[in-house]
Amino acid sequence: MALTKEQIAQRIAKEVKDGYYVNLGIGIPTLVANYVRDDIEVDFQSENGILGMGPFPYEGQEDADLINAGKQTITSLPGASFFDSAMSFSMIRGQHVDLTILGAMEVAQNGDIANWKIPGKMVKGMGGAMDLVSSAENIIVAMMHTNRAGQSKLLKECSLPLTGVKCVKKIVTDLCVLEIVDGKFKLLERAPGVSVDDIKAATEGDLIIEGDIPEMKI
Amino acid sequence: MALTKEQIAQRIAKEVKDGYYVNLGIGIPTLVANYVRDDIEVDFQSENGILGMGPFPYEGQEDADLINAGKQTITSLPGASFFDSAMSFSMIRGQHVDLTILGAMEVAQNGDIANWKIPGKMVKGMGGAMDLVSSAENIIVAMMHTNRAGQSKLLKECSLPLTGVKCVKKIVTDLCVLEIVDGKFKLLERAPGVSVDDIKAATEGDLIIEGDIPEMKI
Amino acid sequence: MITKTVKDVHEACRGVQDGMTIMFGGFGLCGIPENAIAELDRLNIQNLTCISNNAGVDDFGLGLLLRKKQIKKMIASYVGENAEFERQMLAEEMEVELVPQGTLAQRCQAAQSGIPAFFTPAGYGTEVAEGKETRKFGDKHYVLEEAFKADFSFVKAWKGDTAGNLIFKGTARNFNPVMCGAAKITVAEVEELVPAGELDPNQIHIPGIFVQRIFQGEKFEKRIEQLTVRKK
Amino acid sequence: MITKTVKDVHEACRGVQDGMTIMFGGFGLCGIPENAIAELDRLNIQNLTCISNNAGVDDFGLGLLLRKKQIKKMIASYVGENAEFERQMLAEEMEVELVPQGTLAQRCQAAQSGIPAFFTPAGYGTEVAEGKETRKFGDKHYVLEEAFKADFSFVKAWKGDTAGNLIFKGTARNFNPVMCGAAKITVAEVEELVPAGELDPNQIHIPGIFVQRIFQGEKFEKRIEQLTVRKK
Repeated sequence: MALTKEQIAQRIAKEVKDGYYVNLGIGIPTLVANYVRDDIEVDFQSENGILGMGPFPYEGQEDADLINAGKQTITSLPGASFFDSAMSFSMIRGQHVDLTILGAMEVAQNGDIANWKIPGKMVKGMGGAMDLVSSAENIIVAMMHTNRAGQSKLLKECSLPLTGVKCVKKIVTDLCVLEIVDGKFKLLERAPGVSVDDIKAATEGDLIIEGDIPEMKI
Repeated sequence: MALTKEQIAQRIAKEVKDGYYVNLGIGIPTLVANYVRDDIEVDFQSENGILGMGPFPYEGQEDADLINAGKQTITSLPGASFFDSAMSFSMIRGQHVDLTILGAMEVAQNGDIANWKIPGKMVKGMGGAMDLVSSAENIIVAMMHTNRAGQSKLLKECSLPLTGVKCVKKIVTDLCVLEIVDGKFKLLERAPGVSVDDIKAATEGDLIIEGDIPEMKI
Repeated sequence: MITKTVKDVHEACRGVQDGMTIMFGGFGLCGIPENAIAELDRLNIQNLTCISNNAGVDDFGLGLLLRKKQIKKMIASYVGENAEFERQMLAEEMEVELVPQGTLAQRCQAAQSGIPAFFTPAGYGTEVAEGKETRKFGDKHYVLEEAFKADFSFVKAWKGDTAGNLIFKGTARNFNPVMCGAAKITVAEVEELVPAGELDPNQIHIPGIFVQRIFQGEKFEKRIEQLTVRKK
Repeated sequence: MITKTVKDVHEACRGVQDGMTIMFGGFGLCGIPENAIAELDRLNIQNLTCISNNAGVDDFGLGLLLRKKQIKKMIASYVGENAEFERQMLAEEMEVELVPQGTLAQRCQAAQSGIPAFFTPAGYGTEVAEGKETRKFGDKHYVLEEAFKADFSFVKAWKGDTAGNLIFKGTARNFNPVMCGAAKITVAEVEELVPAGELDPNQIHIPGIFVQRIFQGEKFEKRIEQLTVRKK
């Protein structure tokens, strides 16, 4: 069975290691924070200017001066710091952030990503995504395998305006975990109950399928 | 009679206006702070990281963590701020400092200045001088008119390695006040008792002398 | 004695004219110069080029100026919260330049710092880099980006003093510090204005040299865009 | 649990090797990483390239490493306080690259920020610009300067916490913040080390993400270079 968004977040959380500084994009990535093992120490950075982001505040304790990049009210944890936007992107551009998790509209098999614009239809802007994907050494994309029309979001080439080139390393979708290897999507894990054929059918890009593909553990 | 170094500083102090942010170089410029009228408000910036620099501390109240760019112990005034070297030069490069006063070994009649190196003999480094002279819109040079060997320091062309090109606006020496106009030294004021001929004799560069040159008031 | 303190927002905005380029601090509705925006709305200043990370929401922040079509061109990184914005943009009633967020911050800081241009990896290989010089340093490609030029910069701080020194609070800091001194005139509105000397010089985020006018804002609504809470 | 706190200066310096490029915070003797310098002296690390605004005095600061000829190349802006330095430089026993002070700071901050190069007016028309690209923006000329690359960065702060957050004091701040995160490994020595959570997140000068190792220095001599006082 395909994963829920919560389960995608849960699977990605296993990629987060002790001592990591992590930037979480809006949407599914935000949920990852809920599933990180509590015996490791992870600092969440939000590009609007906080390192050491904590959970949502208790009712009535929200502070308009304390939000994340998704404009949601948040809290800060002990050891947190606040800073301006230039310093925030010093962290990002300077490759001090260890892991970036973000959503996408399309990912190409060479690692290109598109997630900020549908010409003539939707233009929300790139926010910090272009800085993040052009700088991060470790990028995981969290997204549904197909769009609402049922079309594959894992393509030979992106059709939408790019956010970044050859930058995505790993993709976790509702169907599987993939890695970009030699300009193709290498299948690493299947969602429980999802077959290799299901994944093939839902993927427009070229897949590398070697040996038995294990079911993922969540 | 030629001015003393204290008197050069005293004359320059009259160029400092209400509300100015001023950067003072090492040597004669440092003395300028002592002569600024006390009915105007002036903030002194020191490029090592303070705005709102005050006088030397009282004996026993010196703080090793509070110095100026000349490495002298100082104090801070109400309204002062401390900052890092990058921000300090944001102030300088970004032209937020209104007036820069610094010393020189040579000044040329086109406004070139040399003050950091005598090849093979003396190399102290430029410190912040190159940033200051390339950025400041209002630069006054404070120096003796001639060097220890009696040679003019106001030249047709600098002979020493340059600190900056076409940047000096005004020069106050022990003999006179000069302004750079159309690639020449325009004589504005004489030191009390110093004649125009004395100044001509001590100046290698081309002078512009128009009408009666008044004695300066200190 | 020259003073930076102005009486109110009317005085703070004197000199703002039609056709100017103006920077606005804030991220979403967090840390925006509410009082200055309201005044520009009242004054009905036209044909503005606005540099701001976001464009407010339909009825608050820069959305107020959008509603009255006071904005000729918007330079921003993310505008997804504002339906009227998207409509004006897609209908080409307004010019829009979308800039990666880090590049936006750095182009402001470059203006503040007298750096005319710098290289950044953001946007390489995308339409953001079109028409711009690119260059390889090491094994990576970069895009040359230039400093912004602006007439006014409106920022909002938590505390300020009469010397213009500013302290920001929490994530309301965001773009405010990098816009100080990045325009010809920087106007700061603060929640609390104190006499020079009351703020610890070691804790000042923006020294007064970057600020030309300062005033205590009459009112700060501080609207929350996305209220998210946990149950106790 | 990964911890940034190291026991002492010995542990803090592990991995430093002959031939490395190292940044040192401080301006004159103010805010220098005294404990790290003393340790590099004890370890007798050779052939160092040092990036530091100054070169210490004959018997303190980087002067200690100069005395033992541990420095192959010095990158600095002002070295006038050190007679042995001038001797080694004029005798060509040591390589020296003199850099305008603001450019030095900006080249560090560029390294910290992932900016490979930027334009600055400093040094245009002088020997500093020789061999470098220059370009006109508006009516002014600028020089293209590149970010530094370094193996270690040693900085000194006033207070720090176990998350690596730093607060500096007075003008001992200077080059320390801009060198944090500008090298592969940043080592901070602090006068007072406290548990994470004790410092106000709004007053942190350098967030812990830029710091890999932190320790409380055993002793800070804080020598004054030019004692200047007024009589009471």
